[in-house]
Amino acid sequence: MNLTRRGFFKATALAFAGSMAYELSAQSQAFAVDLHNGEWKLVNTEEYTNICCYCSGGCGSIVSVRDGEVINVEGDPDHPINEGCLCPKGAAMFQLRNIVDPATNEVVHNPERRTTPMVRRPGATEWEEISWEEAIEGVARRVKDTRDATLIEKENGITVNYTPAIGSLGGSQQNSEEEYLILKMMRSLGLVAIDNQARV
Amino acid sequence: MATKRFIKRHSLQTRLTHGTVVFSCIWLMISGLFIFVPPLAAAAPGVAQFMRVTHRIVGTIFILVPIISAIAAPGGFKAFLGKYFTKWTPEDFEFMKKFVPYMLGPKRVHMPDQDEVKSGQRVADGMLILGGIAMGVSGLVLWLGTSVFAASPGTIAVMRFIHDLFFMVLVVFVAAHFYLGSGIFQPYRGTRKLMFGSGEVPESDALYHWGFWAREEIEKGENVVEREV
Amino acid sequence: MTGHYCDFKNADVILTSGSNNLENHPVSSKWVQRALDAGATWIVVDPRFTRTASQADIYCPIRPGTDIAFYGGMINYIIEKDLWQHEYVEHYTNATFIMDEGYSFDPETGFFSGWDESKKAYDKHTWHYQVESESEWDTSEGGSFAWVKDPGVPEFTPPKVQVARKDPTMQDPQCVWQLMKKHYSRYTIEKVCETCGMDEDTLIQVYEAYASTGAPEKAGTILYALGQTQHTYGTNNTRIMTLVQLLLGNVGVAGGGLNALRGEPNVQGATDMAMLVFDFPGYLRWPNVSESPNLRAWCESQTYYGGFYTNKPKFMVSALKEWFGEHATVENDYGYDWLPKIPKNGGDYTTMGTFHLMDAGTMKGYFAWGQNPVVSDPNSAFNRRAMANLEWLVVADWVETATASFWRAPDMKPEDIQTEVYFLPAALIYEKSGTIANSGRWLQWRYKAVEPVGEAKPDYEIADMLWTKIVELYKAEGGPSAESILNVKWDYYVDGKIDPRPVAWAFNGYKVASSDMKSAKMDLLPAFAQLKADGSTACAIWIYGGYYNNSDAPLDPAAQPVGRREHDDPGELGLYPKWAFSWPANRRIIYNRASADANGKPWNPKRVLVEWNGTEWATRNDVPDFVFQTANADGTNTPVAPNDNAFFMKPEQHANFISYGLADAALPEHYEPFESPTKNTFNALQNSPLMKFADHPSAKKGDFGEFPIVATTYSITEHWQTGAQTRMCPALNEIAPRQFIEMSMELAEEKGIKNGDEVIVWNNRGEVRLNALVTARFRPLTVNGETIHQVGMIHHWDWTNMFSTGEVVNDLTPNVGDPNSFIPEFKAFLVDVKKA
Amino acid sequence: MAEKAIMFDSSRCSACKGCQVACKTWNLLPSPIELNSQKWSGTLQNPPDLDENTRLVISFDEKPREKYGVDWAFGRRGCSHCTDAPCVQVCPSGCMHKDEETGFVIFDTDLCTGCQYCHMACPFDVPRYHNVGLSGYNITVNKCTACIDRVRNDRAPACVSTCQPGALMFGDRDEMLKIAHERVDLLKEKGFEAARVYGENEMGGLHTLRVLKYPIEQYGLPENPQTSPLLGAMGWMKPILGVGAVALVGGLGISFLTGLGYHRDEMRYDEVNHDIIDVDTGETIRHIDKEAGER
Repeated sequence: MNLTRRGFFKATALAFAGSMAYELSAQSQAFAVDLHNGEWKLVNTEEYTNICCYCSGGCGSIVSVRDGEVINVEGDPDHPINEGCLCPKGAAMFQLRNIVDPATNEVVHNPERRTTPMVRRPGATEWEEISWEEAIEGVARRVKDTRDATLIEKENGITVNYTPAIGSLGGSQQNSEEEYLILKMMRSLGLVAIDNQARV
Repeated sequence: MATKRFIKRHSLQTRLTHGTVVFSCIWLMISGLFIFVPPLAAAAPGVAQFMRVTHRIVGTIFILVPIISAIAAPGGFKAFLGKYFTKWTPEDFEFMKKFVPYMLGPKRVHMPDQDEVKSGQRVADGMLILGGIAMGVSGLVLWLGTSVFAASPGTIAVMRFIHDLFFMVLVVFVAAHFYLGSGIFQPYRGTRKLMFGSGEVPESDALYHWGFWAREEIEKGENVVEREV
Repeated sequence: MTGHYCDFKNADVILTSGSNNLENHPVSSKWVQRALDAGATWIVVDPRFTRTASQADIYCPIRPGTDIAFYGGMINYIIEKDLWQHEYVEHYTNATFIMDEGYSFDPETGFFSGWDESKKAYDKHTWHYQVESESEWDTSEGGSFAWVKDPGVPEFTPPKVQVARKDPTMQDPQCVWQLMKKHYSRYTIEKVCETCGMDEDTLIQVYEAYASTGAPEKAGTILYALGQTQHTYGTNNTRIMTLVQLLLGNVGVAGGGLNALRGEPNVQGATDMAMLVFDFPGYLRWPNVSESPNLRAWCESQTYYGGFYTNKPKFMVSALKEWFGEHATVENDYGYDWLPKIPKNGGDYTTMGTFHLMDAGTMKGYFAWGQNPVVSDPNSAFNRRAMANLEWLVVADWVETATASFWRAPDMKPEDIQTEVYFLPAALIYEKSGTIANSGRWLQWRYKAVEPVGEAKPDYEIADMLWTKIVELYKAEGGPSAESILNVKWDYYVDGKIDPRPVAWAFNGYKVASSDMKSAKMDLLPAFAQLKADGSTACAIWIYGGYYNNSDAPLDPAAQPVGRREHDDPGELGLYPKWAFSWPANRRIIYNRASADANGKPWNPKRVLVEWNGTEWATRNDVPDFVFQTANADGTNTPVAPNDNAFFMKPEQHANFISYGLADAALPEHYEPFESPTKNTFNALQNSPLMKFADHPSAKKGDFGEFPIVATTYSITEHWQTGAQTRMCPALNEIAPRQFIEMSMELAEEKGIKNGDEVIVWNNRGEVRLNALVTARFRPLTVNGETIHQVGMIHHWDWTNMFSTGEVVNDLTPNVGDPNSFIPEFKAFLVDVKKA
Repeated sequence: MAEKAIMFDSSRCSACKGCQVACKTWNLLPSPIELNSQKWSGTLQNPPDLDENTRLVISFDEKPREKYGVDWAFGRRGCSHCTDAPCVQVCPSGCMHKDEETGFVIFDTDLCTGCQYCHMACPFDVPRYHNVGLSGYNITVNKCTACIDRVRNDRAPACVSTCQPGALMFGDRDEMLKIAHERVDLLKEKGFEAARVYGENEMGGLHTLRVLKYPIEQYGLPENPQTSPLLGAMGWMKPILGVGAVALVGGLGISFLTGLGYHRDEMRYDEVNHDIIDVDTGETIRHIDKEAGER
């Protein structure tokens, strides 16, 4: 490989990315980010390349990980499109997961993020946290009941197999594989109303 | 056994006020020194931080106590001002003229009679008071101007200059004041007790230091106490 | 995008219009600056003076929604001043083609020929060419189309090959060139300025600068985004830019093209993957009741008589084979009938329509996958109320979006809303792996770096859990057309766990007989050329063919074309052919045949994409996007000498000026926005005759008398879309803490508004409170003799989020749209403003 | 390592503020998180200025053009890394210091005493402080360090690394200066008359060079940056204090010595006869002649 890293990167091995990505086990969530201990912030980190989640520029990023936690996210200097640069949104990708609490100056998981399945029951004023099993069972039941009640199998002699009663929106944030799986699931259920962010 | 006469010179409130100011002033000087003299702070950064915090607390005491004291005893404060802002007598001028020779030869040089506050005292204490006010005001601006409100960098620089300058002025006058007031200077032995003691001055010392005032007080008699010694 | 981001550096003139590319596609700044360093000229046309405009050589203001007038004037100017690229137009476009005798456009009525008032639609038979001759496909053994007769290929009657009548002199009054020339002769400088609002000097300066790229060696690129598309005639906005680019010979060359800067990280992927009502993965058409009720009809209606799309049956059969696996056989039409067919009113199922369906009670369940329509869609207040009719809603996202919490919007009463809402926490981009497609069609791999926080899961896992549960329910309970579900192939597992890599194999395509997903032994196809219509190959999306084709290491994306990280740059054009993979077939600049003249000699020797050396296409810096050689039976190749078929995705293999492809116009024609401050002076119709959803009661059209200010909406560089994703980042809230409305000093003075004041903006659909940002970057424009004020609002806020909240600006935008793309008209509408 | 510089070319800056964010994320500087507590400037310049956790702010200034648009000047507010850095000169604790290798002005939080003298000294109004409050406890300075940790590990500062349009560059100062002058020449050719390099000689030469596209006023930069002359007083004040203190102690010492062995007879005052009497001998030392006006 003709890797021209312009001398920017010293320590860590990008070659990890290919194989390591699938072998990560859940590790300690402890944060070991301390700028004042005099140690190089990225010491002993593994690097994984990623692609930005904002506009469609496809800018490359490098996620530095230590002990199973993200230490830093910044532009991939080898990436031919962005050459290591990131716009303000891209430069803030670290904060999607971790932020610095101004009260304590400690790095914590972003508190705005929701990481537990929830349901809001009809007429309720609040969410209620549930397990994945409950969530999946609840949704699957709803989907089946609605589909079974509304599926049009034939129209004017043509096999149409569609339901007008369920819609599925979105997919521009997902990876292509996820988009395909969502599409495949939804179309197989007979959905016509499939759309994504292409218009907004 | 004999009885001696003493003249009451400083009330308890005055003595307490003075004492507080003395201690806060000393503390302010020491803690300020940690900023003023870099190697001190560099040698002990943790101590420097502690000093900075105490500088503010003690600074508050330094400013507030005299003000409270003045408010608590408006009459005394008025009298106090009267003693300092008074017409200079020929003896006052003579005192000032003879001061340095006297300091270097108290056995040879004899000073003229003085009122309750010597002219030299008026100058020295005046400088202390002026310095105190300058330090208080500039210190407050430096403090609040960087925390409560945002003073312009120009203002801050001026205030800092004032704070530094009057620190130097105070060093000189505090040292002199201490030299005399604590009685290290031999003819002033015993004056320590005026502020850090009973507040009373023995008749003999009073006659030496403040002749006019001592005789006036003895003639009036109301501030004179007799005590067995 | 026909090109890609790095290619901007090759341009001689860059025209940004309908985009704020520095702010919303910041990486473009790198490549635009490189072009400027090399001496390029940059033009920005925008209603307001943006940060992008601040860097440009020429800035030209424009009234929102008048781009067709602007570009129509440019076409007229180019033709009048003879600045078009003659050889390019004559050889590679349909300018010489002769249109049906009945084709016409009448400015007196505003209609093209074929309008059917009763059907409210065009009968488009006059929008086709006159046919000179017809012939059949050669399906005999050894013929080009012998595969049609192969066993396993679904039966269908191949289309007739049509050869159009042409006039190489382009003098025939019914030839495309003459019709187009006549059509745009009405777009004079004066008229354009009256409609668009800029002054004539500026407009001429822009036209002159951009038309300079008509010189054969010059390249001009147009960067556009939602500013062009979000109109009731948005598709025609993009078409007219294509027309300009074709006239100037700018399509297919390095530094040229028509570059849609797409706004979402994988919206290209979502579009490729056909997450759209009418589409099938790979830009095929989803089966629908009118054209394609069965597979035979699909093949007959979709297969082109010429060009590359003669291959469509191969793509479709391979996709069905992937969809249904072993259940797909030629006998059962490869499972075609199990797929849903789009009904006649398919447009009603696009996003805006789905809210109408909720309002009507038809739609009962709804999924939002990382999308936040309650904030991002027009007439949001109506949408929120419509959603209250849903029985259930599922939102998969990182945060509690406004869509997830529509029931507790400030104007909603949760107690009265019976919708059951599920929130499923999703993994972040670096908490999972997979493919992402950028605007330049580059497919790149994302590597998982960490485990998701808490119980969050990748969307692929969520989809798998849900599908598995649904299949379980149908197995246990049955249900209508249960076989549509039970016959679906869903085996994307590695070591028993759902995994994106098997899906990537499916994207790339593989030989069915010699592959086994379960054991990860795959016979991946080198490219989509190997796809077959006989059921022997499976491929979920033909355009991704070749992107993940290394059968030696199917589990290692780094060993695949998608994972390449090399910097080779043949021709020094920034093509980077060995970095990742660009669909189709790793082409970086599509239509690249047009980068060389009729003899295959590049227009510009410094910007060589492909070159014919007299015997073969020896220089191929980019992968040729045309037939450059044919394979012989003995495994050798025969070079194909240069011909005029530069656009082989079209049946006639020529680029189209006049086209039958769109529903509402054969040539882009100016119409006014749904809500406009003035009268259309170009033709008798005020609005596009096919404007969608204008009659729905929720649209509540406002008129100029009541709402005298033109409004537009947009993004700023510091936030993104509905803000759910950026307002969760404290650093971004800090650099852009407040929602604002930008207005001119003149308007602010008229309304007594000072910078920073809270103002109320309202129209028939809603009312929002924002802070005013008063600036000379906005100026009133003179339109048809009247002073028109404009305001602009950013739309990144709503009532949710623990760090920063605001109001939903899309409460104001009209839920009307384009008849082709069904995109809403966010960019031009009417409001009034007052101090709060 | 040769002397380094960050070069900011305002004519290439698109004011996206990516640099501001990169600075925050790399240096783990927090942003306000309390609901809607962020300060808003009323313009695109946010936060309005540098603050305790903000080392870098892109400034915005617009001057209406005659026809359409504005002269929109994007500036870069942050440490200039002066060669003659007054903050270093006034820092009492050695906290603020120069990185000898690169010329950048950096600080050691552990040494900061919170005196805030560096802010008073800075002609660019740059240093800001944590924990500024009435207590004054643990005030520590914050300002741009040119990401010295990155520089020492062969990376450009975070702001430079992230800059998409290439408005920020990093390298040897000589090289940066050369590029800056080339850019100015180009801008002048394009008709930007006021274009200039800022930082070549100011304060002995800055290590953040700037290419200004529009007149300097639009960038809020001082034409001729100078530290307050009052701060120069520090130079002479301390020696004077030192000398004065020694002289004073010496003088008082001599005074003390001359006073050693001083003795004074005890006196009393006879208020009836107005005589001052030696207590031990009973002799009248002096008579106060009240009639003569003596007191």
